[in-house]
Amino acid sequence: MTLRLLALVPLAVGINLAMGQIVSLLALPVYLDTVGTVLVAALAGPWAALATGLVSQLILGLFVNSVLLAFLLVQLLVAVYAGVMCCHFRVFRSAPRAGGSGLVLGILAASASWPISLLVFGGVTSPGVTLVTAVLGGLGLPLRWAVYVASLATDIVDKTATFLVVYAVLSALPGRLAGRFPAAARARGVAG
Amino acid sequence: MTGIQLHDVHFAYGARPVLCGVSGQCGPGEVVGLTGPNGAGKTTLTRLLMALEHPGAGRVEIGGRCTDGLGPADLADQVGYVFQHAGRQFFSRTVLADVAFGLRQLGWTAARAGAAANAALAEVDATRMAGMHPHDLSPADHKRIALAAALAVDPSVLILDEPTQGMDRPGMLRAAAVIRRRKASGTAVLLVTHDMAMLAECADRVWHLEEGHLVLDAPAPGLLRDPELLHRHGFTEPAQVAVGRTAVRAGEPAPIRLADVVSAVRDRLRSPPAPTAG
Amino acid sequence: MIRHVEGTGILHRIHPLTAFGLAVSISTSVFVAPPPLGPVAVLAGTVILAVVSRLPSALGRTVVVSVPFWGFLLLIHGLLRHDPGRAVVIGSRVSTVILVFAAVVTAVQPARLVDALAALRAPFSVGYVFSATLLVVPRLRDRARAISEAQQCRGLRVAGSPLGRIRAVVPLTVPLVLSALSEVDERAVALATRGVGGRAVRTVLHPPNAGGLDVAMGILGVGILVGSFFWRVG
Amino acid sequence: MTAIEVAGLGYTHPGSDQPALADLDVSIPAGRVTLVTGRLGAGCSTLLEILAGVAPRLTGGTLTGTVRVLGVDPSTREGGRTLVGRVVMLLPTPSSQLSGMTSTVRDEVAFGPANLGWDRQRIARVVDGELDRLGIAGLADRDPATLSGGELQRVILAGCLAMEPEVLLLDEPAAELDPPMAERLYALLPELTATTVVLATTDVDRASPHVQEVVVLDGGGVVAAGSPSEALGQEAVVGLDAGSTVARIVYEAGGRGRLPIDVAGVREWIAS
Repeated sequence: MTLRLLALVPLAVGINLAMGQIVSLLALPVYLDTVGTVLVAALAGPWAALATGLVSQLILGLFVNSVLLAFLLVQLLVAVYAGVMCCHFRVFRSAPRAGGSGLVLGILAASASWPISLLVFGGVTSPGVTLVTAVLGGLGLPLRWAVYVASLATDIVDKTATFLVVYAVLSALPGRLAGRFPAAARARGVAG
Repeated sequence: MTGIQLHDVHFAYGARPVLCGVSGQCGPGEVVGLTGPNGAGKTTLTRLLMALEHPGAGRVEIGGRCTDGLGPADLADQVGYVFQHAGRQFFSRTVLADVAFGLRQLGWTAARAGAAANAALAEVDATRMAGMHPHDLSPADHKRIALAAALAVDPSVLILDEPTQGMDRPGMLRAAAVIRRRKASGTAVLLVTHDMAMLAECADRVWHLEEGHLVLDAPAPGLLRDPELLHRHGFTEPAQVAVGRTAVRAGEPAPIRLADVVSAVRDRLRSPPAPTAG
Repeated sequence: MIRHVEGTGILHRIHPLTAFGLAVSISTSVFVAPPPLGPVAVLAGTVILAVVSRLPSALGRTVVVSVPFWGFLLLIHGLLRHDPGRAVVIGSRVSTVILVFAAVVTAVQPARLVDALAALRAPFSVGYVFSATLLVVPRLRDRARAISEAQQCRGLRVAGSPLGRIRAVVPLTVPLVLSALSEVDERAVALATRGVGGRAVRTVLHPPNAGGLDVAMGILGVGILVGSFFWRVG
Repeated sequence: MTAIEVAGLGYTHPGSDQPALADLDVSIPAGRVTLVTGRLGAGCSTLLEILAGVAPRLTGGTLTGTVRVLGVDPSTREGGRTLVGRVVMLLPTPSSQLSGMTSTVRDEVAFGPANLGWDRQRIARVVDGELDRLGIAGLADRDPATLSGGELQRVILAGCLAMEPEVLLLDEPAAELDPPMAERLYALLPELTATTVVLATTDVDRASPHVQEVVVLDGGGVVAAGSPSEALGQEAVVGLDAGSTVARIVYEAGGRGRLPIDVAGVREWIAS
């Protein structure tokens, strides 16, 4: 690991964890807690993104709420997906492309977290999602489908928003920083 | 009465008192320098003025309004605030767009906001930066751009937290000239600074805070000319005042502003005074 | 975030890695032990461990996090699916994991954990990323707050219509991310200049040592795991 | 004896098309305190980053010309490794230099020496020495994350000095300090007689009484070098509006030639 990657990973994790501050101030129904991971995928590639996802989830799990440790695999999935999409598909070339990739990731992430929420936590995750689950369950939907629908809805919105925020950051990247992260230009499809 | 008025303001973070009965006023066309050691309560006082905090007791009035029940966005059309870490507020791709952002938030049209932003950038001599990315600039230029953003609203009150930190002397003099012009057109300015040379350039009065108490509210020139008073409050005399003193006759008040010191020295070089006895 | 609290209890005195090993073993046992009695018993045991180790803040934290969780469990499984027993099983498992990790993280000072890892010849990057992150997270949270204040002073409104709030995302997030990224080089330079990346093997300043208490806690950890396994199969 | 020798140095930052330094020649004597100054953007910080070996190896950019620090080229991987711990740099922002890996000030100061692999007795000895020298022995058991900016900057400086570097590079070290604290930091520098100290700052009025040599940069090259009164008193330097306020006042008042840089100098100047 180079010193710059060593310095980048803690800051990216910090971004992941500080996003909660902003969305709760704005009372928006998203987490945006993978912005740092996706951003690192665009700036420094899949391996750095994987390290960011791993450290994020471990820190969250140890210092915030250890049930989040169960969702480690989902964070790693986000990192791998974002890394591959940035390296090979230039997903940050335009806003619709970024949003679309986020939407697909939302479906994947919801499908990956579904069995964990259901089997380990009996369908109870974050309060908002659980409320939707309870309402759907009350309407007669079987629990497993209620959990899936609720997490699908939130994950699609969240991951689409995440990719759009990263798109906004990359297109606002000043020349001084862009020159220091050559991979960013590739992810935006403007060079290389 | 507009400007800034503090009536026996108390504030505490939890059980720790930060401001203990601070009173004072800074009227239109007046520049007050706020000084004090780190932790004396300077930043807290500016946060109260911007309605980011509200006093535990007493009243804070700014631009003719009491801050009770108001939030920072409510004051944005009357009060311009430059934060100490000014570089952290920028997010646009150009300096011009970032300066115009605040104006657009106040509901100005794009054309009006653009014109005001351009005028404000010209006022701080930063027109050449209008098309640049704010994050490609130095911290000193961030201060300059943030000052332009605060001026663009044409506020009746300006609050500047360390506006010259990281600047070299030409930058400091440029900022001081902007503040003097705004003062002349009736703006009340609160200038939080450690920079004695900056106070010499543009402050009318100095408020000195120590451990939450306003221990000094004095005219700035008098303070700057009094080495003993400066020393008692932990200040060092700016070099220009010392030079000014050598240039004038004994008993005459020493010039304070750099330009006045220069002319005093020039006069002295032209017509050396007769040697004084003793 | 859970913060380390000074103390002299059992978990404070043992080797940091013994403490984490115990947490992993208890967390595994609560899923291995046969429901419904097994998880409840493990939870009860963990509460006793936290009380004996004098970690009231970890207990408090667990209660705060667990109460809404149990509420929803009882709503979904008790009221909607008429199976309150399942709610108790899932709730006990989750509360055990929350409590045991909260207890260990409260008792083990991060710097001690880093030293313990370094003494085992873990790469420098592991300890650094872990501790640098702990330092950076609260700072970036403070900065997010400072940025939101700065933008509000420029007239940005953070409450009101959904559209307005969505628009506010960019002026709040982009400065945060850009300021974090512009710190990358600074932090890398600071590391290089303080001797990271040289040829030497880093000296561990306070290598933690393991004693009799660690042996006892190790036996306890293995015992719980083995015991719950045989309870399940037998 | 020279510690640092730079010839024909050019450097361009990554993502920029303007060179920050162009055809710069300078030599810095060993064991003395040298002030590198100029207007903002003159390239003083960039020069320090190159001397420390972090530019371009770590931060990118392109470098031309030759650089020798303690006889070694810091821009090569091998040279950089040789200079680890021998050349140390203090940055303007204390918070981004904090390691985070320690829970006490004492251990934070020991961070650098520990990275050099010194034994624990030697580390304890130098750490105690530096805590005393910087007057922060009273903070030794505090958690560094709870310190103020000024306290923290002294802790980081102690950490740099504890590595017993041969070259100490200081980039605007007082940027976040209040004036009395800045004064104390500069006043400490002449005491570091075993070390070559290079201080880059625009805060010339406060720093210049404590330095022995001055190099003035402009437009990426050297405009003047010599003792403080020689270099800072040159008309060409004062005309740039870089350097001493006192000299600038006399210059604007019509003074020409060699200008005084302090108040005592002005008295003599007026008297003559």
